[in-house]
Amino acid sequence: MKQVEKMTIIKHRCIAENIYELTLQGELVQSIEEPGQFVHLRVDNGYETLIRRPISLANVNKKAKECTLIYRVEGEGTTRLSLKCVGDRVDVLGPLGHGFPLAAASSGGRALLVGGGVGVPPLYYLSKALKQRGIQVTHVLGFASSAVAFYEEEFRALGPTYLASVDGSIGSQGFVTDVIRKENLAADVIYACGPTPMLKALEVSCPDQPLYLSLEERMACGIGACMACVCHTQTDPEGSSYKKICKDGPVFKAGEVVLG
Amino acid sequence: MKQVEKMTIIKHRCIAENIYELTLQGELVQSIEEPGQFVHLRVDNGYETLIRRPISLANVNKKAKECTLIYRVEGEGTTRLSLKCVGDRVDVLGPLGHGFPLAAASSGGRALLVGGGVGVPPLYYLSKALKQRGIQVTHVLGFASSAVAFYEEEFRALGPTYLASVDGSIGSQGFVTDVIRKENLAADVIYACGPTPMLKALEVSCPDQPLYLSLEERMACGIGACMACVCHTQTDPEGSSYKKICKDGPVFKAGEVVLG
Amino acid sequence: MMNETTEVSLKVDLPGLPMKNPIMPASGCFAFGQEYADFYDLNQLGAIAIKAATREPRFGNPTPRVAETRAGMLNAIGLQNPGVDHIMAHELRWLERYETPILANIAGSTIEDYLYVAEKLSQDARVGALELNISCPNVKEGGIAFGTVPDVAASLTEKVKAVSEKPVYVKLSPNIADIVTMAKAVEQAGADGLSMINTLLGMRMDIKTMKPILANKMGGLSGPAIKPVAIRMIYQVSQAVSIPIIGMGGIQSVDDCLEFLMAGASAVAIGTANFVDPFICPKIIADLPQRLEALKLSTIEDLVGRSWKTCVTV
Amino acid sequence: MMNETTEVSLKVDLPGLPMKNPIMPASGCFAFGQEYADFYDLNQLGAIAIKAATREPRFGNPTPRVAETRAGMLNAIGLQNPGVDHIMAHELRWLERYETPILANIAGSTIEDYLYVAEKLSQDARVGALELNISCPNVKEGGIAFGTVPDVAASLTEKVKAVSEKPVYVKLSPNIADIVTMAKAVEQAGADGLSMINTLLGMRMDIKTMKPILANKMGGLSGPAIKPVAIRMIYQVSQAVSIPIIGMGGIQSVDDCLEFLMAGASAVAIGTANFVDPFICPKIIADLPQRLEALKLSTIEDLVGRSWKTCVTV
Ligand SMILES: Cc1cc2nc3c(=O)[nH]c(=O)nc-3n(C[C@H](O)[C@H](O)[C@H](O)COP(=O)(O)OP(=O)(O)OC[C@H]3O[C@@H](n4cnc5c(N)ncnc54)[C@H](O)[C@@H]3O)c2cc1C
Ligand SMILES: Cc1cc2nc3c(=O)[nH]c(=O)nc-3n(C[C@H](O)[C@H](O)[C@H](O)COP(=O)(O)OP(=O)(O)OC[C@H]3O[C@@H](n4cnc5c(N)ncnc54)[C@H](O)[C@@H]3O)c2cc1C
Ligand SMILES: Cc1cc2nc3c(=O)[nH]c(=O)nc-3n(C[C@H](O)[C@H](O)[C@H](O)COP(=O)(O)O)c2cc1C
Ligand SMILES: Cc1cc2nc3c(=O)[nH]c(=O)nc-3n(C[C@H](O)[C@H](O)[C@H](O)COP(=O)(O)O)c2cc1C
Ligand code: FES
Ligand code: FES
Repeated sequence: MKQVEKMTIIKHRCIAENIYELTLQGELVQSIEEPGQFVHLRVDNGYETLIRRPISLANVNKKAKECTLIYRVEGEGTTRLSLKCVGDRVDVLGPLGHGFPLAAASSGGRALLVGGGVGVPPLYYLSKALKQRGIQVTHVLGFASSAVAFYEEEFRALGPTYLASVDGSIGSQGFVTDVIRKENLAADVIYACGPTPMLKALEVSCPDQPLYLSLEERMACGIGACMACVCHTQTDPEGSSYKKICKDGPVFKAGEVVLG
Repeated sequence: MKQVEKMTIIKHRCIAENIYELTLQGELVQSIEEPGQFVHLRVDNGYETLIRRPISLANVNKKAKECTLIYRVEGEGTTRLSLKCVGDRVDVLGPLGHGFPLAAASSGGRALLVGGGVGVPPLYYLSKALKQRGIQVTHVLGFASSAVAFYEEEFRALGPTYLASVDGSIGSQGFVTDVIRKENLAADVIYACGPTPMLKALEVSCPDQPLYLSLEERMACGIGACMACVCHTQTDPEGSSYKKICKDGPVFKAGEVVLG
Repeated sequence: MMNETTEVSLKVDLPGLPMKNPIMPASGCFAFGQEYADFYDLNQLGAIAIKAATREPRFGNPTPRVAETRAGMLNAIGLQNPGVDHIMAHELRWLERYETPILANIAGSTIEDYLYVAEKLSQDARVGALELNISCPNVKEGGIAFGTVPDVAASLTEKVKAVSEKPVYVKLSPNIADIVTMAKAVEQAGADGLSMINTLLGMRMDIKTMKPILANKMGGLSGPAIKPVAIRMIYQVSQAVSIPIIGMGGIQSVDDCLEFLMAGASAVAIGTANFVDPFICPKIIADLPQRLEALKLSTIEDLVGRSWKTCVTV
Repeated sequence: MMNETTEVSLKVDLPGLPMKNPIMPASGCFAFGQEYADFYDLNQLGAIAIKAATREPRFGNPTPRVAETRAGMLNAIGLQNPGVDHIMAHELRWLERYETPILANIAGSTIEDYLYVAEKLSQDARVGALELNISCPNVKEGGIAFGTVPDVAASLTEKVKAVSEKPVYVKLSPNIADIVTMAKAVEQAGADGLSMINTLLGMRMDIKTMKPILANKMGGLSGPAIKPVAIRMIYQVSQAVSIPIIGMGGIQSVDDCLEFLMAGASAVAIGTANFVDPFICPKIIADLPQRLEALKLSTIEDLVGRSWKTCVTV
């Protein structure tokens, strides 16, 4: 059940240039169903940031009632969020949306997790959940540069991890799809989250495996009521059928919806 | 010279029902010229309380670079202000306006200070300044009830102090003018700050002594640029001549301007 | 003075909408209720204004469709909805489980579309009244003209009234110089009530790309930023017409709601605030009784238009 | 691409106003400069728009004249000013010590008043250009009509142009359905530039007294709340006219200022923000060069209308 809760900040630190890791504690954690879901944060009670901000769950510890978010400071909302301290409370609406289907990979099978930039965080929670189910995980993570890269060690602890960066300052120079091609990475299922061009490239270059993509769009309600975040379906790309990224997604099977 | 400074809160406490005493420290204190001046506070950087709030100086300690304000929680701005803690900073514009003319009372003379509600605070600074100049001070302070009364002891330490309250729960029941009449309080000069009806009553009931009144009006700029806070002059009550309360006042000699 | 023992009553009786309290979610900000039913019992609401229905299903505008502004937001949804037939077969069907009266918002690009949708929906027993959206700034095919030219709005109102079996509220656009003339024109044309205000037409640039943030470029401004405009228009219009007004525009708290009633609204709708706090409607409903008591009033009616009504002893 | 060694230039050359940067305080929010001269050297400003001048001295409206709203404020000053003669004899005299070009805002209740003030001020060597305030919502004698009817505004503009020896900017009201028609009408009538936007007409109730806060009841809404409306109108108008626009409405930061330029303004004016931070104008001026550099632009002109201009290589 989604709910609204003032969660308590129990850890908050900068882990790369403009990238923050935020751990929140509260009852809401119990309702989290699967990796790929997100929460919708009200940064403060002010009117500068009137609407909520969607941030993916990067890690969940139900026993401790903790969840971790990893976010990049983009604009006013995330800037204000980054100034919050341990002990402060954050108004959280969640958990929201449908995440990555764990069942798409069967035990003993191989999953490839492909992330770009701040699309990387939900893959960490996903990777942990897959591994727990006995699935072999391989990660391909793309960053703009080494300065903004994060969680390399954490991912390595779960499975083989390849890095790519636009400027070559970390991992191989190029895009995640270059790495997949070069390393000839195969898998029974691919899960991806990152910028739309990356998702599109994956759709084209990996047509054979089941592929799940987590999408982003500017949101208002986050729960399916305002119609801010819709996308066309691939069966009716010009028509009136649609999916809501906040409610039907953010994760869709490749081929289901039109990428923006 | 008026200036803008982020002053540091060094003391902040509730001294009566919804009444707070706030002590700020900063360089700006050096520029304060006289009792009756006020500062214009930006409660926070938010857009809830876009414009500044005018609050009188209730006490000034130049050596310690401290000034004290006493305010009542009225609406959103003062509510937010009341939540600030020691160590927090407040954006202050000031000192502003022209205060009570100390020279209107000569050494050895008698001054009567009449205050009502949150008009009382500036009289404390005034009383201290007068006393320092060798003037005998008598105070008549009106409050709605004992619950919202404050600084009785502080005033008594400076001179005879009479209290009046609307409900009789502290001092005599009635208005400050009743007290003045009943106690036959005379003085060489009267200084007053409080609600307009009180100031009007004083103007009528004390026509013989020099009387100085501190006025209030909703303000925007606080420095004389926006024309929000003007009042008519008594010589031209319907005409175009005017005084700005923020810049020409807030203290005026009785008979100078039309009370709103 | 109110009798000390009188119970405060929140009831508001509007044409077609017998409301147990003056609070309803605003059209387009609550879809057809299902999402909010996850949070609370919709029977708590005074009424529900459902998302605009059009003749055909509409996908609406490309994304991004929303952008944040100071104390407000812009939207350019473009009236996305599954079409009137689907709404009647599914959304209204689902809403049957609640007793809350329904205000059905309707939109169209042509007069024929409006009439088609109005006639159909007004025949639906589950609909209490129609809300004619003549003001959506995001419909390019001519919607804006309905909302800014009194004659055009009046003629549309008259035609809709002729085919409707239910009371008709006309939802006014604030993007206009003289709201009073518009309001009087639609009243004269037979409107049973007014809804005001819809969004103000606005825009934001993305500082990095140097282009508009919204794919549609312009969008409707809603939220606390527009409240003063809404209050002003309701104050003006409520003194000039005798039909009731459903007030909206930036309501975020019970005090905002009181301001609208004092200005002259008979009930209020809450839009953007639902996105900020899904519980906002029941919260405001819960806050109302004590605020009325504090003002020594016993009914909502006592508050309506208090800012301009010559004082009555209560 | 900008040459790495090129210096960023903030200069903007507008009719009658050779500005060293695109920033000026907005009329009515800076009086005649004296109060702000206590804080900084007014020569830093691109220009100064002075408070509206009328033929006779005006006291303006009763108080309270201001009220706060979410991300905005309402004012109903009522064009208080000492009259054109006093302004020329004293305020402009005082301003002589600065080189900053002066935009003289003029207002009136009748056409004759406007012409009288326009002729006088335009002959004053210290005035760079006139700004015709046709939109002040607080002047009841008819001011509003000038601002909402294109023909009336055009005819006034034409007459003012005929008596003025200086360029004339017309300051447009946002309380209108079709700003483009209005802008084109005054352009055709000879306006040398536009100032937009003036305030939106709004209102607030006092929850305790249940009455309007402002003595004048209604007032003009300014501040961040109205920025999206201003940006939208400037975006629309700048594509439809060829005269320059001085943009304003809610600017509080250098980024807000960039948004206005991208929308199509050639320079900007800052109003309400002066009350929040007396140093806001020089602060924004100081912030501009690095923001331009970050966008890889070397002149203000490069930015003007970037949101709609078909991309030019710079
Ligand atoms: C389902 C989902 C999950 C996300 N998960 C993460 C995550 O784990 N880590 C992370 O760093 N970022 C994530 N994002 C992106 C994140 O929401 C935006 O970066 C953030 O909202 C920007 O807010 P701001 O206040 O800093 O920027 P502003 O520019 O001030 O934001 C203004 C408005 O635009 C919206 N907005 C701006 N950029 C984006 C964007 N890229 N996507 C969606 N809305 C945007 C904001 O939500 C807000 O409504 C996610 C987005 C979605 C939709
Ligand atoms: C020169 C001067 C000195 C003052 N000194 C004191 C003092 O020492 N102690 C004290 O408690 N109060 C004082 N006041 C009154 C104080 O400014 C208001 O109570 C305060 O601004 C209310 O702000 P708010 O945000 O709580 O209320 P809100 O209602 O949220 O304020 C909204 C707006 O209205 C203005 N406003 C509301 N009430 C008043 C009022 N009574 N007078 C002026 N503006 C008002 C606010 O400044 C703000 O712009 C003084 C006022 C003036 C003009
Ligand atoms: C996302 C969104 C969608 C809207 N859709 C509609 C609509 O379909 N029909 C309509 O009449 N008004 C629509 N509106 C306008 C609202 O009903 C309301 O009039 C406006 O938002 C002002 O109220 P608020 O400030 O409380 O949001 C929409 C508003 C928003 C924010
Ligand atoms: C207190 C106040 C007084 C104003 N007086 C005038 C005026 O005399 N003439 C005029 O053309 N505009 C006047 N304006 C409008 C401003 O010049 C400006 O157009 C408007 O406030 C929007 O800008 P802002 O949001 O930056 O304040 C006034 C605005 C305020 C807030
Ligand atoms: S954000 Fe409202 S429907 Fe998705
Ligand atoms: S508050 Fe602006 S002139 Fe006094």
